Amino acid sequence: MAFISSGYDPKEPMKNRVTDIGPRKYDEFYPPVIAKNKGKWLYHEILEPGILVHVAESGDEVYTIRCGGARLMSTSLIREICEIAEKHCDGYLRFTTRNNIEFMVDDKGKVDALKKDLSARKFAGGSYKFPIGGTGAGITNIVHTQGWIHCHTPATDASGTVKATMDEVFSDFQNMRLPAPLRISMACCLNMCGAVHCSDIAILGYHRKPPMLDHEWLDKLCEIPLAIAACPTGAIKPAKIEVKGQEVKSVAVKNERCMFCGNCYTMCPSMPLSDKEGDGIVLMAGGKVSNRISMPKFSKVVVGFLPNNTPRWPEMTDAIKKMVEAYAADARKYERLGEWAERIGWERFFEKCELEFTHHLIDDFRDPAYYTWRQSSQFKF
Amino acid sequence: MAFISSGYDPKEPMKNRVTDIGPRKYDEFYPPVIAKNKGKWLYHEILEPGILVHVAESGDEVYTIRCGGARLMSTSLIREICEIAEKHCDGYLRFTTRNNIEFMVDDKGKVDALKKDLSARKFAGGSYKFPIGGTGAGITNIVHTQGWIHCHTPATDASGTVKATMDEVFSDFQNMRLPAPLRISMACCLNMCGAVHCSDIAILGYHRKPPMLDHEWLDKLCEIPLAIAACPTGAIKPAKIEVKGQEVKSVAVKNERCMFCGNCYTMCPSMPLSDKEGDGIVLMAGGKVSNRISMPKFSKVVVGFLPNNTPRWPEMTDAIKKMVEAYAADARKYERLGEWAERIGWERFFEKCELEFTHHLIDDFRDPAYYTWRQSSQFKF
Amino acid sequence: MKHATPLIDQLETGPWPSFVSDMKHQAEKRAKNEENIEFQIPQDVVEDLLGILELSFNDGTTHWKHGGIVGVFGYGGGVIGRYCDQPGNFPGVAHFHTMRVAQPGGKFYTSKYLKEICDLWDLRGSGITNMHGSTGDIIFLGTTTPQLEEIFFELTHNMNQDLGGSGSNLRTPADCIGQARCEYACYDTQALCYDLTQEYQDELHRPAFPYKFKFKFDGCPNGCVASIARADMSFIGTWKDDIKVDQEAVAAYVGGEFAPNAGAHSGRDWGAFDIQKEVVALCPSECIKYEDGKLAINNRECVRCMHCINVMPRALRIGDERGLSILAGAKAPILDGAQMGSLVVPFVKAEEPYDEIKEIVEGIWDWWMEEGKNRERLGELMKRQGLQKLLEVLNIKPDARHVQEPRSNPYIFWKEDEVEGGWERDIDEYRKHHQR
Amino acid sequence: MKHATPLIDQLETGPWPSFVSDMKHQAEKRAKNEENIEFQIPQDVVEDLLGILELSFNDGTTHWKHGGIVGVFGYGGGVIGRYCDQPGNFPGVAHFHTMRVAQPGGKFYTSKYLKEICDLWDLRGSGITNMHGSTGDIIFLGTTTPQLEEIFFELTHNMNQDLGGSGSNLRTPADCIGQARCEYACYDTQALCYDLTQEYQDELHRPAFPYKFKFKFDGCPNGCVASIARADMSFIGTWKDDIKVDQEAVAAYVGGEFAPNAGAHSGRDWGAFDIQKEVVALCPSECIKYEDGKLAINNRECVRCMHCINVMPRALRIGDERGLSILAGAKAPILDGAQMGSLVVPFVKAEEPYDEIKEIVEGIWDWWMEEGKNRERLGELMKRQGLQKLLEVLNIKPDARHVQEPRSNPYIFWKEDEVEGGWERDIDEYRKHHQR
Ligand code: SRM
Ligand code: SRM
Ligand code: SRM
Ligand code: SRM
Ligand code: SF4
Ligand code: SF4
Ligand code: SF4
Ligand code: SF4
Ligand code: SF4
Ligand code: SF4
Ligand code: SF4
Ligand code: SF4
Repeated sequence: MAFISSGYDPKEPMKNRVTDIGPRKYDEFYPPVIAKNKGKWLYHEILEPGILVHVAESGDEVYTIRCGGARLMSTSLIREICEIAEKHCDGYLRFTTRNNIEFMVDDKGKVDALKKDLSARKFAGGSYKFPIGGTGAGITNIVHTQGWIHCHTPATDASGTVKATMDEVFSDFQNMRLPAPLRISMACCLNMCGAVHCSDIAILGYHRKPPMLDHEWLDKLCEIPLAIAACPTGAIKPAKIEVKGQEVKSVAVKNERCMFCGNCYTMCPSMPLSDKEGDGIVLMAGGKVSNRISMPKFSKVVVGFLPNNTPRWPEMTDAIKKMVEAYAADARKYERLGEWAERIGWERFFEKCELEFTHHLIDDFRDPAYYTWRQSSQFKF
Repeated sequence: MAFISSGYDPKEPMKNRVTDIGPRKYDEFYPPVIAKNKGKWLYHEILEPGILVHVAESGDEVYTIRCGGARLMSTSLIREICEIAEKHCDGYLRFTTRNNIEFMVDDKGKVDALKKDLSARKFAGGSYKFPIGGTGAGITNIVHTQGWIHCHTPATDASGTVKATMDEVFSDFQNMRLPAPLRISMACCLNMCGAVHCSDIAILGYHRKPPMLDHEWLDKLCEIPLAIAACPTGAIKPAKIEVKGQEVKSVAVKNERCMFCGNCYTMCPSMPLSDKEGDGIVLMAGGKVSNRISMPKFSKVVVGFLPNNTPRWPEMTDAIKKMVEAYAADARKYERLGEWAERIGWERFFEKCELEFTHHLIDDFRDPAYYTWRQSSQFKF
Repeated sequence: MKHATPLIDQLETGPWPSFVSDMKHQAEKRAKNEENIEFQIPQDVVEDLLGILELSFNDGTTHWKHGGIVGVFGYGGGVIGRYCDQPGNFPGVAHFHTMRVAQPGGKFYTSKYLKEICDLWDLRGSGITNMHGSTGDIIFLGTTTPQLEEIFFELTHNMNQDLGGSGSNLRTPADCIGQARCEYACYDTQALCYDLTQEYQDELHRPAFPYKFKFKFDGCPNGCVASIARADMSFIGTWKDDIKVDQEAVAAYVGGEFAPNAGAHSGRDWGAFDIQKEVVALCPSECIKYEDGKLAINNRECVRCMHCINVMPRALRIGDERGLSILAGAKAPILDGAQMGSLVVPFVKAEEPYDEIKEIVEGIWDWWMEEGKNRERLGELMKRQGLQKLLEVLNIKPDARHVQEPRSNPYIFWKEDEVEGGWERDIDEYRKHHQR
Repeated sequence: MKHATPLIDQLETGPWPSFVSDMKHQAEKRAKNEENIEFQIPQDVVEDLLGILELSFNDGTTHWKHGGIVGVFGYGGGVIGRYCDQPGNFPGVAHFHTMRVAQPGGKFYTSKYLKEICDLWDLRGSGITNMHGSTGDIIFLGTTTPQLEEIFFELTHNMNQDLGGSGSNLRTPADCIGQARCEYACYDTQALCYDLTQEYQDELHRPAFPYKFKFKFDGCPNGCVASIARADMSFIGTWKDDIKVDQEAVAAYVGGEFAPNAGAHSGRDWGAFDIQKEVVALCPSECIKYEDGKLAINNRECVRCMHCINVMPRALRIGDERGLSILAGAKAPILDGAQMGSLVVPFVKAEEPYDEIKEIVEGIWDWWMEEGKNRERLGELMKRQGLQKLLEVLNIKPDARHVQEPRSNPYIFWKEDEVEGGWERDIDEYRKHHQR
């Protein structure tokens, strides 16, 4: 089709150029009830899963209906969201920090129609478009990353693992039976876009094979010193290699020192790691971000590896389900998953979740590893 | 005086040689009541500070009187101990793991005379020879090291700091008013003979000046590679130096990288550190060894430096006294000093103990340092 | 559909919204093109995207290559280049760059704005987005190089909208909903987020840093934007004075009139609310008493963890002397292990024009730009040079609040000027009193 | 006195036993020599020792030099050489070596034995000792080189007594008093300590290790010999079955008949014993209940911390299925920071001839001697190669009890044989599906 110019003139890029204007200002988009009562909210209540009311000093109320969403979203779906917002909410809406969609109305009377409308909408394949839930002591949306849909370093898919998991724990998205909120997060490689390292349960893509070396191209496509410097364990050394009778500059990798972080590949496309059998999932658990009761905690590795059994990763969802159920059955009210594991002891955590403890879960990375070993005669048989 | 031979013949060292016989066997030295009831003790009671009774299944009892002792001890004093043991205890006695002396009798009737005898004995200077105490929730003897009396690396004296401290906290040696046992330990350099790193309060000798370099002698008296390898921070490099017009092999020290550990001096006598103004005391607190309630803990540095103000180290004893009193006043029954500090928060610890927090107390040694910083918005104003 | 996708089709089942259904619907819509859009990139882009995803589901590897340098003139960020490694089979996604569109504070939108966004993106891109990226931006997922400047021009000229960050820049700052709809907010997260974003537009668009840098703004210690886990600087609301207590409302909770924790636990019968067990006993600093029907908080000992307030929002309210704590250095695990933010400024007021806060931001940047190595995050520099170094640079008096516990190793690196008599000594003088 | 000692004289005052008074008395006694001993080292040795100590109190530095290699024939340890750096002013201590005399288990003595020791040391040394050294030995403090063999000869021939360890050897093992006089002991610390000491005499006397190595034996988790802080291998007694409860005695505690914690807190009025507060609430695993006058322990959850037993020794007793836990790697801070022992063997029975325990000891040594660098402690090797390596070497199945918490970084060093398909891959094959 024909090229449509926006008005931009490549020959004079600076002409009329507008830069550094930043995002749109937040208050342009506030619904009136928010604009009016900002900073003057008195309290809130979760009326049912996914439905909140906030009450202001003025007596005003705002009702929020929170819906799950696959954050990988087409413009068609966004247009449908806009249509709903226009129909019920004067055209206002927001997204949460965990990629849920929030529709707000200023009157209790408007809630039911909105609720009914949202619940009725389904995709052709049968899944909900706008499942209501994600509040309180339940499981909300999974924050995640790109995976096979866009990134060059993933060890698994993001949207796929998330869909598989959310289907499995869906009832907890629409319920609040857990002892506390349970946050699941997903990152498709160690770069951990999304910082899943402080999540109740974290799904992490992980490689297990050292990089392949595309010697013929390495020096042409990469800055060898940068590739060498990228390796946190110093596993990469410069090397001269014979390729098709010609000596070329390249690198050698000491495979036993490799921890498969992929940082070299980020710096050098001639060192790919990806592999069907090598790549898969690490599960972590027990992290949290809030300062509530206990301080924030890092997640701990609880399953060293699970294969990429597409399209549904059954081993992964099974292990997650076990954790969720053991936690639901055993933890105390208000107790986050990590607080529970620490209270009962990690030896009991593995037992109750029916997960196997393997040597891979013992920290051996640098000096701090030592502090995770058990320096006490206190333990449970 | 004339040389008296033991029978050893330096020309034939192997003649009649007896080796590898180990220590005397423990049961040769058990008092009869111990030998009889070993492994069959039912319970014990602390009758008064320093006096314990243990009751056996057989109904037998053993009464123990524990006395403090400077572990730096002359044969005269040991002979006096023997004399007491013979007079009251059939010649049996023992030492505790913290260098106290224990006299045991098998009959309550024998306790009073022994007690009176011990309490009456004093040194010429007026101090007790055998103060009774050191049990229960009080302060017992200070385990310590050699200091200026024998070692080549100390940054302070051991027996002197201990005497100064025990005089100051003496009433707590003879009382059990504290919330839990409070263990003070002393080590005269970072080698920490005695492992003071897990003590309620630790007195530690510390240098603060990098080694001097005796270039003229260095290569003659030391193995330069060993000296270089000894440095944990890699501060030492080989160097050629001109001394009196002659080039000699020696080393250079990057002073800013030095943490004054003295390990180089251990390996090389031509790198002395000791200095009147540089050397002094670090105080640590909050460690413990027992697995009771909480797991063992490392002590933390709470005073970065105090000078060697001989003969009584008043700044040091003052800081110790403040900690003891704040702890006594504020901690709960059974709570060790470190448990208390953690419960109230270290910010309160410094406040209540009237100690100043300085930048020196923030960990900056290697990766684990990071985990000691505050990764939370939880703190007290 | 151009490609058979039996594996990912399986992801159309199940209750959770299916991105596959959504994309297939989008692909169909593009194919039909009922609105007669003059698509500026291949019409079958979504079909090829589905196809390449199916391929990955089959062979367990990604089919995207490194980006190369693409972007808009004068900016060092906002665009992530991307090419597929099977352009022959999937020409629609041969070039498939993303653009990061800076989201508004609190992620509030009008449908008007969003539809403009959709119009632009249907015309010039794949029509697929991430709502939102992990940092917070709207992600335009997939377009070709020639479209980048066109999109930027339309965004800035027609929509008053800029790109977000990428590269060794300040990244798009993000905030929790805060005062807009939350009674716990201790400062106006949106106002501060916006102010700093505007103040530092240059840092956001032109790479001058050793590596990426992120700001996140949590209105209170509940941490709803997870700043402590994923921002080089986390701004976490807090207060200094007393929690406000409404004893009547406390009684209403105790009496069962109000649901504890605003009803967050209503999916199970946890029994009657037990204020002793659920509030008093769980306070981490044990500073709450409930006696004779009255709740008393020893505020001096409170660590502002939010628990009691979360449980009884109608009875307890944050204090009035409000501000925020600044923590620094959070980051993902590469290279040395993940870090959470470490407390640097226990308390600062958040009042326009935020000069005190900007001074801290700039102090941190000056240090990091001076001392940071290439690709060294602030947290890594802090690890390498020490928290006390940062405090020194910022002229902040170190304080026990900066640490969870004091050091347990005594390896203090004294400086020469801290030690009486300095370090220079004369070995010959020493030897007079200490023979070899 | 030969030297004026005004500074240290000040340490004669105060209630605590004065080592200065003791040494001055000893100096006088030697000077008088009423028993006409033919002192084999200078008669005024103690006077010079006091003099040199006064010098250090004055100038704030030590006056002792490195040792050099002195010892007894065939042994690589047991003697620490020492020379003073002012031999002119203090000739009595010009040579001033220490000898380490291995202490008996539990440090029980008869006066007969101690007097023999004193006789020997008055004749051939300074008459000054450490009772005891930090490792546990009796320390003979100060003699000359020619006396070393003489003392050794007399010890071994006349006193059936050997030297202790020093150097890169097994060091003199030490134990708590244990079953000899303690109701908490879960195994016979003296028996095991003695057995291993005798078994490993060669390792104790002849340096074959990378560095020093220490055993310590605690009869129970109270840790009275502090093994977890200062032994390369700590043997800590524990049990597997149930704590034995005598409900009548519990009632006696509750009723105030028995003093809690055996009277250890009697120096203050802590009020009446509150079993709920003092026992139930303090149990770290919250596994105790006290209801209707009965104490119930959920033993499966007990972590055997000893607290409840310590508080009520007449009511609670350790279980019957006894043994010990082995922890490895404790050490002082040089070089890398102090370490406590890490759990390696959760439970092993302590029954003669202790074969299972010896197998573990030897497995550890084999590994350390193979892999340890010069002057690398076991704990440092464990840090360098990882706990799982040690477990692998010992053929111990890793178990969640080995860790306080699982790793929080995901940096797992997979081995090639653990990964399906191995590591070798063909880049050309890969490029068929992934173009450059
Ligand atoms: C909407 C949202 C903020 C936003 O700007 O978008 C939000 C909104 C609220 N949060 Fe949150 N939180 C939001 C993400 C978070 C996050 C971030 C995350 O998960 O990535 C956290 C940190 C989680 C963690 O610790 O790992 C978070 C930890 C909390 C907590 C502490 C919970 C705890 O037990 O530790 C509270 C307090 C509570 O639940 O009572 C809280 C409380 C609240 C309240 C009750 C605040 C209020 O008075 O309005 C809001 C409704 C809670 C609910 O949904 O049950 N919010 N909240 C986010 C909704 C995400 C979603 O779609 O599910
Ligand atoms: C005699 C001695 C063992 C020996 O082989 O010599 C010993 C003997 C007893 N200890 Fe101990 N402990 C001895 C050093 C230790 C040490 C080691 C140390 O301090 O270096 C510890 C570890 C301290 C630490 O954690 O830092 C130690 C931690 C305990 C504990 C745990 C205390 C706590 O609150 O954490 C108990 C239990 C108790 O006190 O109820 C205990 C209990 C006992 C009992 C009650 C055991 C018994 O039933 O006989 C003994 C009398 C206690 C008393 O004196 O109050 N013993 N005890 C040691 C006396 C040292 C001294 O002269 O003062
Ligand atoms: C798009 C996004 C993921 C997503 O699906 O949402 C993303 C995508 C990428 N991130 Fe990220 N990061 C994204 C948020 C994050 C976050 C989360 C956050 O900002 O809150 C983190 C963790 C927090 C942090 O900054 O530490 C994150 C930590 C990384 C890292 C590791 C940095 C580190 O210091 O450890 C890398 C590696 C790098 O920089 O080379 C990385 C690198 C990348 C690259 C550019 C891959 C690369 O190596 O060049 C990814 C491009 C993917 C693609 O082609 O689409 N990304 N990245 C997120 C940005 C969207 C947005 O602007 O809203
Ligand atoms: C005599 C004694 C101190 C005392 O006054 O009691 C002692 C004295 C010395 N120790 Fe020690 N250590 C003594 C128990 C300890 C202990 C405590 C223990 O064994 O329970 C430790 C801490 C535990 C440990 O082993 O880690 C200890 C950790 C050290 C270290 C640091 C080792 C490390 O790995 O961190 C050194 C440095 C070295 O080996 O070079 C050291 C070195 C030394 C040297 C040999 C000095 C040297 O660098 O050559 C000291 C000789 C002093 C002298 O001239 O008298 N000493 N040393 C203790 C031995 C007496 C005995 O046999 O009973
Ligand atoms: S986590 Fe890794 S693979 Fe996933 S989007 Fe981020 S950089 Fe790409
Ligand atoms: S994957 Fe990571 S550890 Fe392995 S060689 Fe590359 S940079 Fe080094
Ligand atoms: S602590 Fe240091 S100075 Fe003191 S005896 Fe041990 S090695 Fe010597
Ligand atoms: S004192 Fe320690 S840190 Fe300083 S140079 Fe010597 S070995 Fe290195
Ligand atoms: S962080 Fe605090 S202020 Fe912000 S939305 Fe969450 S609860 Fe409200
Ligand atoms: S906010 Fe937290 S610390 Fe403060 S009183 Fe409430 S529960 Fe306690
Ligand atoms: S460690 Fe245990 S067994 Fe040994 S003396 Fe102490 S309390 Fe008794
Ligand atoms: S020994 Fe400790 S853990 Fe076990 S029941 Fe008693 S107090 Fe609880």
